[in-house]
Amino acid sequence: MKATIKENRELVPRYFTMTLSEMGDDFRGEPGQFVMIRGDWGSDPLLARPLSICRFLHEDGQIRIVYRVMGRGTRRLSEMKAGQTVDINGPLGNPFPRPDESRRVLLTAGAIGAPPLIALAGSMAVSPLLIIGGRTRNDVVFISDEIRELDIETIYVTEDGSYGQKGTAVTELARHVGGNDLVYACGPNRMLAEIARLSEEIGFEAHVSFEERMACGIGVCLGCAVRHANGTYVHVCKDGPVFNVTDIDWDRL
Amino acid sequence: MKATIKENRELVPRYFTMTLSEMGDDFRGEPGQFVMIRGDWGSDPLLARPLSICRFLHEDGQIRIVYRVMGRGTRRLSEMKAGQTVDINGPLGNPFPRPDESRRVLLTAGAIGAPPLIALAGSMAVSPLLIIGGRTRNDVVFISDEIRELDIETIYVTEDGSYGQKGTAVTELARHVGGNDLVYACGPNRMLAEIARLSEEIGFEAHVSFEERMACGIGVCLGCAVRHANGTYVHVCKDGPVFNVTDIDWDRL
Amino acid sequence: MKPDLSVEMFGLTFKNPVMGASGTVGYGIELAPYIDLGRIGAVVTKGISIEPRQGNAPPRLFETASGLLNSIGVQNIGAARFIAEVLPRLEKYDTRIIVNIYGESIQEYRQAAECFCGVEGVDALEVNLSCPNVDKGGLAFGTDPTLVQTVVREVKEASGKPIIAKLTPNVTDISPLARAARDGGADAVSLINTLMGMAVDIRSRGPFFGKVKAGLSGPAIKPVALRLVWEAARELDIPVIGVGGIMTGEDAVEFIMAGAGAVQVGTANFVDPAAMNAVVGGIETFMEENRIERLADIRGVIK
Amino acid sequence: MKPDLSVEMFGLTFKNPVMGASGTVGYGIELAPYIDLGRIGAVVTKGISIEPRQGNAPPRLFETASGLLNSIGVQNIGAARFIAEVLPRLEKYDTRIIVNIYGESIQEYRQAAECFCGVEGVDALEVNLSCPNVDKGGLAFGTDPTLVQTVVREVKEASGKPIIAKLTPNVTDISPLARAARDGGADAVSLINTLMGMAVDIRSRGPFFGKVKAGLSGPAIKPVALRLVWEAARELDIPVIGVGGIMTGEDAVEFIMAGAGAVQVGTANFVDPAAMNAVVGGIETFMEENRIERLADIRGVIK
Ligand SMILES: Cc1cc2nc3c(=O)[nH]c(=O)nc-3n(C[C@H](O)[C@H](O)[C@H](O)COP(=O)(O)OP(=O)(O)OC[C@H]3O[C@@H](n4cnc5c(N)ncnc54)[C@H](O)[C@@H]3O)c2cc1C
Ligand SMILES: Cc1cc2nc3c(=O)[nH]c(=O)nc-3n(C[C@H](O)[C@H](O)[C@H](O)COP(=O)(O)OP(=O)(O)OC[C@H]3O[C@@H](n4cnc5c(N)ncnc54)[C@H](O)[C@@H]3O)c2cc1C
Ligand SMILES: Cc1cc2nc3c(=O)[nH]c(=O)nc-3n(C[C@H](O)[C@H](O)[C@H](O)COP(=O)(O)O)c2cc1C
Ligand SMILES: Cc1cc2nc3c(=O)[nH]c(=O)nc-3n(C[C@H](O)[C@H](O)[C@H](O)COP(=O)(O)O)c2cc1C
Ligand code: FES
Ligand code: FES
Repeated sequence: MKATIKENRELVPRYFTMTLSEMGDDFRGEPGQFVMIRGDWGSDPLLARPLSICRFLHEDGQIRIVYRVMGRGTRRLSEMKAGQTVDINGPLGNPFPRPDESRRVLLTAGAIGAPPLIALAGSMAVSPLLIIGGRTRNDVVFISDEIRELDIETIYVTEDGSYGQKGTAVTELARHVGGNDLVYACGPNRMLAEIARLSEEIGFEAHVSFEERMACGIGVCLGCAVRHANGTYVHVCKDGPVFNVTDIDWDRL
Repeated sequence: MKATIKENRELVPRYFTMTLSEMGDDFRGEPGQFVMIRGDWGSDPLLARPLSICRFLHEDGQIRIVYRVMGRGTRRLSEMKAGQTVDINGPLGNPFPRPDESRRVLLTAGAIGAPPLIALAGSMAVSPLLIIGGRTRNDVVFISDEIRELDIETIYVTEDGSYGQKGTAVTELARHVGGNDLVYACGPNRMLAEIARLSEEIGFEAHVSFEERMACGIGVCLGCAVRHANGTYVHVCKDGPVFNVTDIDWDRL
Repeated sequence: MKPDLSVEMFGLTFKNPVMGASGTVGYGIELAPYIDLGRIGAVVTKGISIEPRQGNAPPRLFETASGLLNSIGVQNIGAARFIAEVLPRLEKYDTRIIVNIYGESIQEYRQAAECFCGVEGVDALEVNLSCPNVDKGGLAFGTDPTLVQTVVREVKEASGKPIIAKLTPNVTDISPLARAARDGGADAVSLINTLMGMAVDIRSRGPFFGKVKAGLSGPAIKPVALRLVWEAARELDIPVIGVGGIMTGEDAVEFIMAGAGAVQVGTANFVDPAAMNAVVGGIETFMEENRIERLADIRGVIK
Repeated sequence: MKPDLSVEMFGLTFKNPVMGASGTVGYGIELAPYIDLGRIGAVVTKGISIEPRQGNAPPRLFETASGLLNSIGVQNIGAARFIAEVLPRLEKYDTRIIVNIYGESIQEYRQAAECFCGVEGVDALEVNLSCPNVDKGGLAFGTDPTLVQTVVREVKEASGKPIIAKLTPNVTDISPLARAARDGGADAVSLINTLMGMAVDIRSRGPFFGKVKAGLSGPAIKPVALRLVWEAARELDIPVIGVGGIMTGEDAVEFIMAGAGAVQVGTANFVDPAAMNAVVGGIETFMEENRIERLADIRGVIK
């Protein structure tokens, strides 16, 4: 599917927001789902890149993604201009299970893990508590506009204390979470593994959005394997990217 | 060498003009020379592309190139925006021999062959006669701005008669050229071969700028070979791109 | 007049020469939401072994310049489950079904092939000869002419199906191997499987993949694939199916001119799940524009 | 502290492990306007034969996805003119000079090597073993262990110089060939030469190159080159020089971790004539950032 770039803008150094229009009327999707995205740029890089949907701007038939420049693909994306088109495949993957809003919901983001959680917060009637952690200021404030727009209650945490609390998202989560809470998280796998441990300790239910390199995004290459707690491989693009923390074999990542 | 794109603009469909600044003070060059140019776009396409210098805007330390979108490389170039940088190697190759302006000078361009001839005309005290031919209107008018700016006496020729005379650059040249004239030409090799034949017939001196695929542009790959009339191979990037028509073995192109 | 894209091979008619390459279309059905399976010549399934296989530990993918390294390790649900659970759904589509089989000994190949003996709906078997021969220290079967001939003969006997021998490109000379496949009774050969490559993780100072080596596919390998298809096609009188880096209809035409009877599209399916539609359309357009009525008019024009 | 990039091989010290690959730096001097030749480890000349050679008819180049096909055909001015006209100019630069030699029979290799016997300024010979063996129907010397061993022994004897055997990647198994080179007395092996590929011109419906097949180089082949370097390095106790698709210092580090004693930069010189400077600088930066004092600390860390 072709989509047109409506806006592509640097938020803070390395972090970009891209709004895509003309997604087609049948483009639905739910928080936690992602798209495979690629510009029309020859065969290097070859593969599309998975990026979470951060906002569904349904009224306008648009979506927004927020991304950090990591390597070749995201850099190329960052160079694209409004008016150019990209190839989009999506929405893909399983969304976050709808939160039972009678429980307290805590969202925990590690830096660029925030986008799918923003989508989730945007779909909820009551604002959840979002904890966003990162190394330094830019790794947490890049998403502030969305947070303000959706009026999400947020705790900012940075490792160097340059913004918000000093610490990590997980230490902050540990301070707030209770056994009956519902936790959603996205961030580096290391962080997710800590949340899994915490969840076992404290007993809260946690759903995490997992990252793994992808080639196809649709379950045909079998490349995005991750070991399930039951010993088999599951595939992040098709069986995930959202998993219950109890589904993953965290010791063998 | 890095150069900054000052302007990159479509002239008529598929034909673009690009002005490059910050070429460095030591960037000199003469009509007929070219640059190898490449954007910062991963490894597909891999090689830089040879493009003739169309204008030396010495006052501003700038050069201008004019190009037609043919394939991957030129398309990629055409997508670049002012402010972005490109890698430039040049000026490369041998320039046109300085015209003896006591003789009548005729420049013959086949469509996108015009740029180096524009550079040549711009360096002359007396305007030469430029014959520019192409299939249809856009293939000749793309360069009109430069022609007007430099006030070059020009005959436009199109095969379909949509602009200027109906015919080809070579038939038009044949109508005007005399044995004592000096001809400079650039265009498809087929056209250059016709000029070589005409030159033999009528006896005029002709220098042509030759096109061959290039990898390095500096004589290290030996890829741009063309057969010299003496039976050896010469290399377009180093021994050319400008050759006297008598230097080339036109029968074995 | 619409050009005729149909292809006859081993007594079967294929709508067009475009097939989904093994390992890149899942079991075939996964692409149904993206393309009309009825518009492609055939699907070739992921490699199927007698018993289910888990595949290799992640990471399994590494992107290279215009290419992809994979170390999937033939993860599959095994022949029995494929026949019981997948085949009935796949058969509903109007396309040919080719099952790619995998084994690590002659015995395993034979048994895998036997599973499909008499199984309706399976039009042919493609034998992956790049599998490591565990009896011989892991060198691929496809590197030894005697083994190639034996494996092909055994699977043909055991299955009673047309056999496509999928050759490995990691050899000094493809000719004796192509001949061996034919002599073993292959009805066609397909090539190329992935080139053997490797990636290094300079941060961890180790190999990127657990198994160190991995298979390279994608546009990067197309020139090598074309050369091998050309060499094999000159050698053989049975059809050669060209695979390797095909992204567009023009790429497919190149393989056909080099001698391919049909083509398979692999990595391109990852880049764009509708790639095979585009390849079929591209071949059609090329034929129309160049007034080519049937593929035989351009097949193998490069001598 | 500045990291130490120097490399010892066959009794010579190289300033750093970065060399210009044969056929991509001309005779070396051509790059002098672009890089400080004194900052690279060595230049390897274009393949030189006894007599001058014209090379192949154009076209000679075809760009592929992240790669380049070439069919130059070892155009060169011959050993005598090289020694008389080029070497004196090249010797002025403070870098090692390695002459790549070319032959189509054992006799020709021997004679080409003899030309450099006692020629000062030539530090070593690199024997291109991808040359077609005209006595054996054109298959490359480098595909036959016996021939590899013989050629290496002959050129070593004839030249009295250190010999680098440049192996071809177009083989089933590099190990016996690497061993054959060593057994013939090679002081090092370099690999890979180009992969054999091909291009089709669908407009003219013919092969793009007059000789149909051509050699593939560039980033596209890097994964294959890394794999072969790793395989050869595990097999040998003499240095392995890694070549194939190196564009950056990090690429070079990958080869060194895979076991390369030194590296050569080829096609990258076309893309950017200052590429070798960047590669040397990139290795240095990597070593600094990772506190690696000498290359031996990372060489061959991948077992
Ligand atoms: C389901 C899913 C959703 C995602 N959502 C977002 C999002 O909303 N915003 C965002 O910025 N990123 C997101 N990512 C991560 C994003 O896909 C990668 O950062 C991107 O693919 C990197 O591509 P690149 O070409 O820029 O980097 P590359 O050149 O491919 O790699 C650069 C570096 O990043 C590392 N890397 C590459 N891919 C991954 C990966 N999948 N996981 C972890 N490390 C990787 C590499 O090891 C390398 O060190 C998501 C990933 C997945 C799987
Ligand atoms: C010395 C020199 C000066 C040149 N000056 C100019 C100039 O001022 N303006 C301009 O527009 N072009 C000029 N060219 C031609 C230009 O270099 C090519 O059009 C360009 O390299 C094509 O690159 P691409 O990636 O767009 O096309 P590709 O994808 O590489 O090829 C597209 C098509 O163009 C053909 N093609 C590619 N390269 C060449 C070539 N060198 N000669 C002939 N056909 C080719 C191919 O066969 C193919 O059909 C010059 C070439 C040379 C050698
Ligand atoms: C992820 C992946 C998995 C593959 N699995 C198989 C397989 O199971 N059996 C097989 O014969 N080939 C397998 N292949 C090889 C492809 O079928 C094909 O031969 C190769 O990728 C070259 O084609 P391409 O460049 O179009 O991808 C696989 C390739 C990829 C990329
Ligand atoms: C245009 C060209 C000419 C070459 N000529 C030779 C040669 O004469 N002798 C040789 O041994 N290798 C030759 N090579 C091979 C290179 O030295 C190198 O092994 C190969 O290109 C892979 O490295 P790369 O990917 O960095 O280019 C040539 C390569 C190219 C691209
Ligand atoms: S990315 Fe291909 S199966 Fe998940
Ligand atoms: S382009 Fe390399 S020698 Fe001319």
